[in-house]
Amino acid sequence: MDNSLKLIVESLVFASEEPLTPQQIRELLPEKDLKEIRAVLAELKAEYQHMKRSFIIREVAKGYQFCTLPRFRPYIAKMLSSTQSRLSTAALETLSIVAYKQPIIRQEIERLRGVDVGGILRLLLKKGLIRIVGRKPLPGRPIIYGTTRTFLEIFDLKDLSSLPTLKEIEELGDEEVEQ
Amino acid sequence: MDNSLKLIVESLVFASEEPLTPQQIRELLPEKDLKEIRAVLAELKAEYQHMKRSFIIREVAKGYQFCTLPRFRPYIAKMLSSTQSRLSTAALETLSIVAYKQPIIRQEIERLRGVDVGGILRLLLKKGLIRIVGRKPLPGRPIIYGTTRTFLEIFDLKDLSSLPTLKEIEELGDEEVEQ
Amino acid sequence: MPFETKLDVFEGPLDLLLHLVQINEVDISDIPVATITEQYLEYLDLMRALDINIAGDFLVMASTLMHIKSKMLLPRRDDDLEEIEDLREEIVRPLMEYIKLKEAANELASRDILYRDVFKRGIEMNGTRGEEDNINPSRINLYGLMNAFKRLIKEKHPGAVLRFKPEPWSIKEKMVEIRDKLKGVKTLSFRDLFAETASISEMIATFLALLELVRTGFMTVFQEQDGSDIMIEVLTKGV
Repeated sequence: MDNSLKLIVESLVFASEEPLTPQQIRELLPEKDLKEIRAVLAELKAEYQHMKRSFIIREVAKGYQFCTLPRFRPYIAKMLSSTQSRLSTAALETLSIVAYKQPIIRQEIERLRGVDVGGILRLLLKKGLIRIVGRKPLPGRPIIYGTTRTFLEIFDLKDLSSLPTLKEIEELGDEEVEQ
Repeated sequence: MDNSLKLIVESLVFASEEPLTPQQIRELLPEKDLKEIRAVLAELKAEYQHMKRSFIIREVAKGYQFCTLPRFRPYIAKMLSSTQSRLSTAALETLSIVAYKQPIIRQEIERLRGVDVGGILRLLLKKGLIRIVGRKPLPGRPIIYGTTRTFLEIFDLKDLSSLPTLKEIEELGDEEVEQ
Repeated sequence: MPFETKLDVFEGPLDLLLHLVQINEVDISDIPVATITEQYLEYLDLMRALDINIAGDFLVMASTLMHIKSKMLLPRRDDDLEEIEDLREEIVRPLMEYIKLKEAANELASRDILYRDVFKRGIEMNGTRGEEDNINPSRINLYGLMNAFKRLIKEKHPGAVLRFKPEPWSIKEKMVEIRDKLKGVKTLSFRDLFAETASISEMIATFLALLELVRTGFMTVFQEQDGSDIMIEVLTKGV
């Protein structure tokens, strides 16, 4: 394995604010091919997994990103005096509808939740968790919503297909009712 | 050496936006004394020095922080300049005028913003967010601006008609839903 | 007011219905409509008695429930049974979907969420980019763009296109915001402090918050020389 390439890739992932994709790295290192870069990223990820440090490389939003392990949360949250506002249950429910049913229009979300979601959509847009995908060819040309890359990044998802399938959830749902 | 303390301190230095001083760390870990924390920081610094990775912990005037080694600078600088994902308020405002009111001439933008926008237009042109669409048949043949394909890509828009209207933004309601 | 926060736990009719199904420990596909309807209406009465504003959605569900209940009380013919089943479906299906969606939301909430459970490397944003637009940079997203435009229109053409409800700005929130703004930077210009304020009431709240921060010794304001920008500086390391 090309050790210098590995360190260059590591430095890029380390310095990047967003998860870095193999493609983005490739653009910075035109003489390398995507396969090599992918291999190096996988190797780095495995290395940090074994190193037993306080942070690892995780694969989110189709890219790679350094982040701390969950068990250090209390200390870091205290340090950052977590001004990050948490999402309310209502916001989380709306977000999951968008995630699972996208592309989706507001009216459909409201049908599923049974309540108005205007303010929540606005909040989710503001937080960059959902985005406007386009417009539906219906009267009034309603806006279609979908999730963003930030959504994947925040919720530790590699891509949309790594969302737990709705079938699993259905089973869970039944259990819930039975108990 | 207390290994768990070491990792906690490491996670704090990692997640902090600014260099961390032993005193600041102590405030977060009141049961530890300053001497212990100083020793752990020194040990961490030495560890990274020996690990031969692309980054180290360095001691700057204000405290300890992670930073990449100077030899990776060219790659990182290239990455940072290509993934510029931030704009000043003034730039964003100007861009929003071009987006919503295009095709538009500079004079009109300045009327809306109330200030000179020459520098900002140059910046937006340089970033490829706006383009020169043509010239208006008016005295002085002023330049007409419009947004670019890059603009659509960055804002994740399928086409300009997907840009929400002001009325639609308003219809999303207030932010009071936020907790 | 304290009643409102205590009682207003149900997000909507489905939320209330699900709660009733759960406390009655009944099978969702075989809801005892009469009992549930009764309890549902009791809850609405309680809300009314406490002067809580009942959203229209709650009433729509109430009428559906009552409709089913009345159908079930009437003498039945075969097609009545079918109609009752259809009506029940109208409630059961959305309720099933609602449960699914609640599980999905729980699933999301239980993941290692960035900024809650795990954290990225803290990157100093100011001065690291060396670009001319580094002052007050905000991350590009569509919401930001939309908001920027809305703000401008509001400032320059008040009342023209839009009507705005007064926004309740709290001085306390503004104090937190000012402190956040000064995180990672030594000083901030007075002008930049107001760069993003959208309304006069917000500006006033921001200004009062600044005065409070200065009074309590968190910050100080100074001027390099007469006529130059007023600068704000943090004195103590904020909490």
